[in-house]
Amino acid sequence: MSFLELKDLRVHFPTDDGLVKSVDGLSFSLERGRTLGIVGESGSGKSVTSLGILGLHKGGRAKISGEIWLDGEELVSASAEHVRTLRGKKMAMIFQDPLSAMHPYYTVGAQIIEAYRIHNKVTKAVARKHAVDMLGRVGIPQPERRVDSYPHEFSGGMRQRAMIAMALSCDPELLIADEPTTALDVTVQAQILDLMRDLQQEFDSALIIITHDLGVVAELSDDILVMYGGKCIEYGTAEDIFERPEHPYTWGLLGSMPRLDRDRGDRLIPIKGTPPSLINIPSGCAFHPRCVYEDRTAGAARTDVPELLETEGGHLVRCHLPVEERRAIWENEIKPNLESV
Amino acid sequence: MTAPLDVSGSDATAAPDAVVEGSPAKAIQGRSLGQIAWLRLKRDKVALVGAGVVIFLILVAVFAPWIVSLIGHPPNDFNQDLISSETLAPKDGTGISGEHLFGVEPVNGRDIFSRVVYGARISLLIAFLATLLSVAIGTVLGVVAGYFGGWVDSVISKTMDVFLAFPILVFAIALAGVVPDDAFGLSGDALRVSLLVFIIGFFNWPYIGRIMRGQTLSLREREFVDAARSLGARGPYIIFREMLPNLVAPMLVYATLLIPTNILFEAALSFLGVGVRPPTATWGGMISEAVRFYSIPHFMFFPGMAIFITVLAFNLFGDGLRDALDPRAR
Amino acid sequence: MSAPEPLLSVQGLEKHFPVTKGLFKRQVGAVRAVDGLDFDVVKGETLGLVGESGCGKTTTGRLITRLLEPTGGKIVFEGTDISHMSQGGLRPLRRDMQMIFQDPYSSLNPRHTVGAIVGAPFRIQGVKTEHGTKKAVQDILELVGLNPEHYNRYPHEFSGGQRQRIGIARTLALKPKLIIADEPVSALDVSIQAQVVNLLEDIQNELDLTYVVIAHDLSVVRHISDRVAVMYLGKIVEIADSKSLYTSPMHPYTNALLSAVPIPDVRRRTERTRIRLQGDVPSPLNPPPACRFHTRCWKAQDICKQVEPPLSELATGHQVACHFPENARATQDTHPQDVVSQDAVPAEPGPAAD
Amino acid sequence: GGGGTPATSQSGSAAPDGGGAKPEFNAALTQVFNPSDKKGGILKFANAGDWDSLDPADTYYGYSWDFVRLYGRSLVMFKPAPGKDSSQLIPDLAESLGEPSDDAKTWTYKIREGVKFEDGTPITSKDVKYGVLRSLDKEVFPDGYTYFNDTLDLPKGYKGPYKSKGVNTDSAIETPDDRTIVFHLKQAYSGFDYFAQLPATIPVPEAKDTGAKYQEHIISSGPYKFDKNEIGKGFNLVRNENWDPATDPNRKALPDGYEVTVNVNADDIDNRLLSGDLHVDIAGTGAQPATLGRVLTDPTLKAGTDNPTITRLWYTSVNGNVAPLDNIDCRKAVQYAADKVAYQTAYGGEFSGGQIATSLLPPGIPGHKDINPYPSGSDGHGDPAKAKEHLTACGQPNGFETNIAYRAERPKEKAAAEALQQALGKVGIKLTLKPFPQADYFALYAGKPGYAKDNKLGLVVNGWGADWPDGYGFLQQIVDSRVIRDTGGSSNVSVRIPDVNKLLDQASLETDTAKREEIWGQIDQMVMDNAFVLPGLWAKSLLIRGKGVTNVYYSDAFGMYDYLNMGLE
Amino acid sequence: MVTYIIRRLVWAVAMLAIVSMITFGIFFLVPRLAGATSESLAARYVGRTAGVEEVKIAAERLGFNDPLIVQYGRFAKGIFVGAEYDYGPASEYCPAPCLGYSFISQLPVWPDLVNRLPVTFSLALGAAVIWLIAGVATGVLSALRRGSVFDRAAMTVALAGVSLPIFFTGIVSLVVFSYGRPFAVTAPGGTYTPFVSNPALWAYGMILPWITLAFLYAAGYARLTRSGMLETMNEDYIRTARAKGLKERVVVTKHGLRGALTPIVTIFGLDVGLLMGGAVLTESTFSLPGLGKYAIDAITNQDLPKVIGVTLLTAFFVVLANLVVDLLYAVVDPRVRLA
Ligand SMILES: Nc1ncnc2c1ncn2[C@@H]1O[C@H](COP(=O)(O)OP(=O)(O)OP(=O)(O)O)[C@@H](O)[C@H]1O
Ligand SMILES: Nc1ncnc2c1ncn2[C@@H]1O[C@H](COP(=O)(O)OP(=O)(O)OP(=O)(O)O)[C@@H](O)[C@H]1O
Ligand SMILES: [Mg+2]
Ligand SMILES: [Mg+2]
Ligand code: NI
Repeated sequence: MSFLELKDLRVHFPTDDGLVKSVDGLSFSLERGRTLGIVGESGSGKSVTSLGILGLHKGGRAKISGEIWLDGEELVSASAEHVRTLRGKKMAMIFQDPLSAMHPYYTVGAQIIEAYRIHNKVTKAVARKHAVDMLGRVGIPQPERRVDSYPHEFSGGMRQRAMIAMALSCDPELLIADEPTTALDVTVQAQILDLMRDLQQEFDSALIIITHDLGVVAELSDDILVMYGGKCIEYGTAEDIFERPEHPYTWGLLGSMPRLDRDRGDRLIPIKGTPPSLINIPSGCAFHPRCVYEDRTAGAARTDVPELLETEGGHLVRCHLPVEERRAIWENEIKPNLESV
Repeated sequence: MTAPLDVSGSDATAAPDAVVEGSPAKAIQGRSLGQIAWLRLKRDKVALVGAGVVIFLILVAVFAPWIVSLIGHPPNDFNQDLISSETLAPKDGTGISGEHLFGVEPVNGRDIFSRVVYGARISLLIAFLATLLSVAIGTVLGVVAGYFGGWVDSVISKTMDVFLAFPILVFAIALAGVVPDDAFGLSGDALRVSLLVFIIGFFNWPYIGRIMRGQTLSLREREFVDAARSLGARGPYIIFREMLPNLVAPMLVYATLLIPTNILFEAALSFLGVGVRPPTATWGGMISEAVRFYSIPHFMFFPGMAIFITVLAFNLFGDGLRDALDPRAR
Repeated sequence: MSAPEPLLSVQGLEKHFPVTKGLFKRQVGAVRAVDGLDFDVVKGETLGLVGESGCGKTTTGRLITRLLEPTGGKIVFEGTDISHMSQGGLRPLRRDMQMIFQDPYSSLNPRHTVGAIVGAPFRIQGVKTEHGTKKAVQDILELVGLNPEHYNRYPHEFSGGQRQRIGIARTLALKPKLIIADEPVSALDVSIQAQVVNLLEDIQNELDLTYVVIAHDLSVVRHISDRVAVMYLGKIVEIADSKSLYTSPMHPYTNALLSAVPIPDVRRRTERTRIRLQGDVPSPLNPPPACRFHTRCWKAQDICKQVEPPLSELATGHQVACHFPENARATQDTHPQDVVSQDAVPAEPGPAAD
Repeated sequence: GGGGTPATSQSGSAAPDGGGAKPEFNAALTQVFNPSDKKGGILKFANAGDWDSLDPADTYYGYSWDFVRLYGRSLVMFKPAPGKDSSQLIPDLAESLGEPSDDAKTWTYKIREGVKFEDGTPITSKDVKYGVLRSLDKEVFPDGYTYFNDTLDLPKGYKGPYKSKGVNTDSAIETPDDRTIVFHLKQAYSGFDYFAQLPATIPVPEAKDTGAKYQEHIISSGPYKFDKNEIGKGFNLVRNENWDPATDPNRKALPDGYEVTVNVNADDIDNRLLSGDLHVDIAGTGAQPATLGRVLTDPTLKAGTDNPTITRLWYTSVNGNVAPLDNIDCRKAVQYAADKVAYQTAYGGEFSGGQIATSLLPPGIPGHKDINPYPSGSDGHGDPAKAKEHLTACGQPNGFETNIAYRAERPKEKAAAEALQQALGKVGIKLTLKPFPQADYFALYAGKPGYAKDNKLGLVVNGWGADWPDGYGFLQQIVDSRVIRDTGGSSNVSVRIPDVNKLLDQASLETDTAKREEIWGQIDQMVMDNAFVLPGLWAKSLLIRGKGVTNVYYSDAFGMYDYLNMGLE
Repeated sequence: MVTYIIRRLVWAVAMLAIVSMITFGIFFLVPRLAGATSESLAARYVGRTAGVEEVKIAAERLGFNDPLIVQYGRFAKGIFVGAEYDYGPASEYCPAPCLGYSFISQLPVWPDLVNRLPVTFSLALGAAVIWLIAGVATGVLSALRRGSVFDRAAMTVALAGVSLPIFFTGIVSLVVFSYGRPFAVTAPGGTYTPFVSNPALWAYGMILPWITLAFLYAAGYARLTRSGMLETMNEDYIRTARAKGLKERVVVTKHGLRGALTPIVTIFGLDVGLLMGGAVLTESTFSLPGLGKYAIDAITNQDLPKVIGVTLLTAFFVVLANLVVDLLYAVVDPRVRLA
């Protein structure tokens, strides 16, 4: 069994307006030392998935089913208390907005020390030294001094580094980064991505990076999972997704992206419409109302939920279109448009 | 060049349907935020009960003379035949009967029911008018401070600070006490009511003012205000057309929540004997009289409950309104 | 081509926000948000303005539309100096100059219907249309790809992309000549972003518009701009036509910026070597002297700390403010990343001054 | 102040000397309840309000005059005995009652030998004189009475020892030696001993006088002295070691001390009295209405109470200065229209309110005659028909509008005003209620003729207790029109009848008691005939005897329990 | 930070000056507007027997004929350097801080206030402790068990609490626990025993007023805490704390409550400050001889110097509380420190 394995994970929220099926039957697995990128539009269930793995929905209103296996342990059925002891130590998380994700009233050091001392019975002084170490490791200059700063005294990039230091303080084996760079400037984003790559190699942990920026995914990921409406619609290695994508939604994402290596005048190829409401997920293939090829499925897309099927070498796609047709469309209609000048 | 996917012309028209899919009919007339708040409010049973009671109380206050002429006795009429001359208590303990629904007062035997009913008039009238005054002053100054900023804001904000530093109750009692019975061309209940409205309203405006200032400040940061300015809109247009509609909701909520405070304030002043002059019935005044007859509990009970229920109803309604207008607060 | 009369000309534009302290609002310093900008915008073109957060892009946009009063410099629109014109005097000019805002949620008044929002320019400017305002508004809604029947709907009933379309419709109402767009797509999802970008391009062609597009996303800017200006700490460090800027950037900062952008291309990721800038943008409250980039620049020499490099034209239409520009005679056909990997990259990340 | 001879309703057989009364209703009215000579203990007193002043020169409350005797000795005092006996004057600091000259214009007292202040200095006649003189300064002591100002033959323009320092006042008071003091009056006054019992004759050592501040450090001449005195909170009295029982036949001085708390919630006082936490409600005005119901319905509790009639009249002044009340028929209409039973109820009904009054003089004052010039219908609820008649005679057949003033802090007066408003409303006389602060009621509002007239205060709710149980003490301040000052402050708000003034002068010259008492009756009749006063009720109060208190008895002179000789079991 | 404190101090002093001016102005101006003259103002200080002349002299002596500004100046001067008050026979020196001199009780106001202060302090602080603990605890529990029976019950009680007039609850509690016989504990209301003389009696006498006052405030604080907690528990940093593996209890107290506490501390400071100037209704309901009762009595007796004195003292406490809260804020919230 893999280090991390999700089987048919479902996270549903009952609300006044109806049941929000934020994650609806998600399965994937991840090995130590590998990086999984999860991409998808806003509201596709990326954050809910990651919080689900950490067990942070427990005790809330969420209804969770399915299985999450982490290093041979099942977490969905495990007690909240047990999952808590794993958090921080076995698995850790980096959040998108480091300013709001850090407590404004405690120093950065105190927050790292706290994280460290939950799982390590050490004195404050030792923990503090460790915190200074960690800050240094993530590239914060003068860590002995900065350890006593408050989050608001840090710049955006430094905050995110501190956040990473906090997440890594207990050597977690699984690190989930939920949009770690979205709030940052490009130059800083590049620094952070480098840092994460280096650290992952150093710690040899499993890394899940969640983003809607395909560029970021391409930089870091070994495998990529594309989510739409709470489901995985395509999964494969980075090469699979960027070189041989098979799902129309993935094509749409690639087509929508303005690229630095493409010039003015090249028209973008957007996906029509807007992402679905998770309360009223469209029948059949959730993507069908926005899909240009929906008419080629003889109505199946409207009624039947397509299966997530392996096409080759671990490349999974959830689409009614026949494999050959998909490949043909990619090669002939889409790819030429994406190629630059 | 045109790619098969390049359908920007047509995609957009299809899009809205996806958005409104959840709503029942494809109504052309959109639902305003007010309507949405109303829908939300309709689901809040507790708030509706509060609203019901509030409306009921307003009707009671408005039709007090009519109600009293149907059931009960004039509020200031004595019924001393019901009073024991020894203990001064009603002969049968309370005097409650079909004639006197809430019984009669000790000593003079006035009908408690009609006094409570008439008390609603004073209470609600003062609370409403005072709230109106606070909201008017508070909104104008709050918006002016928030919109113009700079020294105008400084002056108004500091004024609010100063007002908030006053021991309002002491001040109100003292003021209500030093003003003689005929002043400013008014006399009797009219003078007392205006005086109380003025005092209560005037000392409460900074609360509304602060809220309005904050709201205005945050609205001013919203880009639609810049949008209007970049279209060449003038100050009044921005204040009245752009900001004010967004201020109505908080104004309404805080006004609704200020009313019960003002009812309590008025009751306190009447209780301390500086409210409307007797024999005009006020709830606070009745309680302060009833204190001397605490061994005759129904005398204190009915006006006490009247205050309680009224304030509670306004609070329930206000809370519900706030939740409905500001879903974040839920 | 003879240089056409610019539609908009910005000369030495400055905006300093005073920082006050104490009961008496003593001024103790100034945020030099914009500190001497010079550029022209020619009719029909799109100028992109890029830079990192806090470098003064938004301030520039708001200065041009005179939502802010400039501290210094000149803004000339269609030959009229509007830098210190009264709001009253500006009113008629506002028809010709419109702004698209970044946040589709805060830029539409939630209490107004779509009709009222898009009709506002007519009302504010007192413009009468042939078939009435409603017809005009519905025409514009159609133009930006919205259903005219949505006239009576409220903004909260629309998605982000649609809201942005409503915002765009509002700017188009009076058929302006110049549109300033401040991060028009940065709040939107990729798929929606593309719709809006395409829309902006379409209406530009259709209505013969001139754009100043502000963005921090270099890819978006590259996609829609004819010319691009790169800002750093309130100053323009490089301005050139899109192609030459992206293919042969001259300013080290531009270079670094370009190399930092992740490319969604797995094949290239291993080939690329990048320039990694250290640290963050310094505070505009206390900008470094002379060349503002010298604290993070790997090429910085003493002169950079003492003499401010002027913005000078080193190639046709390519101005740069640097003492040690790169690619000064670069060929046009090399790929930007290749260029970077070939000569600009130090083995170590730049020895930025700390 | 106040008191009176026992009223008809409560005359009982006096118990044999020394025999205690059984614990029953009215047990302490005419005899000593729980007599004892046991010493020791601390008596706890509480006051719902606060003293006007503890200074003998500045106090004008009956309870204060009752209490002041614990720390001050005046020349003469009322006899500490139950009921009617208490009206008798006996010498206190003086060896005997005053010796009048033949024309009753000069009164001489001799001070006892061996009396000392708390600091051990002997008390001389100069100290008594000084005490009286200082009380004349009404700017420093605004609360007090003006009997000495009005009657002593003072040098012209004399303003008391503070302002008229060094002025020779021998024309008014002479002190030929340290023990003798002689008072010279402007006019003959046969009842001067009543003046001599006033607290103003309590000696004050000039050296220790601090004017208005003296009340903080009073030098005791009685059996107790001040220990701790916090104005507004309370004070303690402890034994005065320099008080010699041999010089004082009247005081038992049983407890070791007194603890007095002021500004206590009135209902709380009643409850604590009933529970035994507290011994005396010092104000002596009776139980609160809430307690009333409780006490009267519970036989055991009722047995612990007394219900005397006191020499106090609750009434309403009818102000002839305000049209149309300048017309006697309009005034009479008011008299007839008034609902006397409601008036009585407003003050607490039969037991704690009092008995319906038909004229001014309470039954306990000598000279009282049973007259009822304006019968209030058959049931006491007023006679609207008669009232209408008089309204027509007055030219206001449909009634008229006027205002009624009352003291805002007094709920009973408010109730009375409301009762009148109700009753008069039935004949078309529309009253508007005008509450005024008690503190300024007479000084600024109702008692200030100009204000009252301008503000149409046609009716003024009022009340008066005799300063001492005698016609002069009861009537003079409320019927003599010469006490009315333009600057306000007098209790007489409405009675301006020259013939009444004449009768008063006549009475004070009259040395024959019977004739004098006859005159009081005439005055009463005359005021009633002119309808300037609407009598409400002659007050009664329901007093609660403290638990475990010895020597409890009702004093007619003070209209409450006598505090002088109480002790603890 | 130092400049910040100085700035706040300067403003606090300025505010007191303004408040005193307004108070003084209103109490001396409003009666005049309503028709009072120097003489009628003086009349209440000279007793019942004074003649026209005496009143005139008194008005002159009391300075009622001077322009308002002069009168205020005298008053303000008294606060700093003390004042000489001529009350007739002699004059009394009223040492600084002289908050006026009552010509009715012939006493300077300040010692009176100082005298009453312990009562008000006892009441306010005792009640504050109770309500803070009860209110915050209830609010936190309610927020954590949102929607539970406990939550609903607590919030119902809290809503009732803020909807009941305090004089009514006070009287009812007096009747039930003190006056009335059903639960007679004999009068713990209305008796103030100084703490130093007998702490047990002190507490015993204060129990009912404390509880009555605390009930009202606790209700408000419970509501406030609950909504504050609900808001902070939705903050990102709470999620971070959980992601670290912290125990829920620690998450709630150390992270959640800490974040929610700031506004509560602010309001708490202001409430206590206002109460220090006298809980008018509670004190008069329970006849506690504190500042509030003092104010009421002064108003009843139209003793303006006392009214002004107590108003100013209250304002002083509010301003002080404001100041303390602001400074505390800077301590509690590191983000403010830079300001
Ligand atoms: N506690 C909750 N209760 C109800 N609905 C929820 C809750 N948490 C998340 N959702 C819903 O679940 C859906 C998925 O949310 P999620 O945060 O996972 O999206 P995401 O993919 O991370 O999007 P983004 O890119 O904007 O972060 C959203 O529609 C959201 O509204
Ligand atoms: N009203 C203001 N008062 C003071 N400083 C301001 C004001 N507006 C902007 N600034 C400062 O001016 C600088 C430039 O701000 P501006 O908003 O123009 O940056 P930007 O390039 O648009 O950044 P972003 O990409 O984050 O939108 C920033 O440091 C900002 O803090
Ligand atoms: Mg997310
Ligand atoms: Mg910006
Ligand atoms: Ni094309």
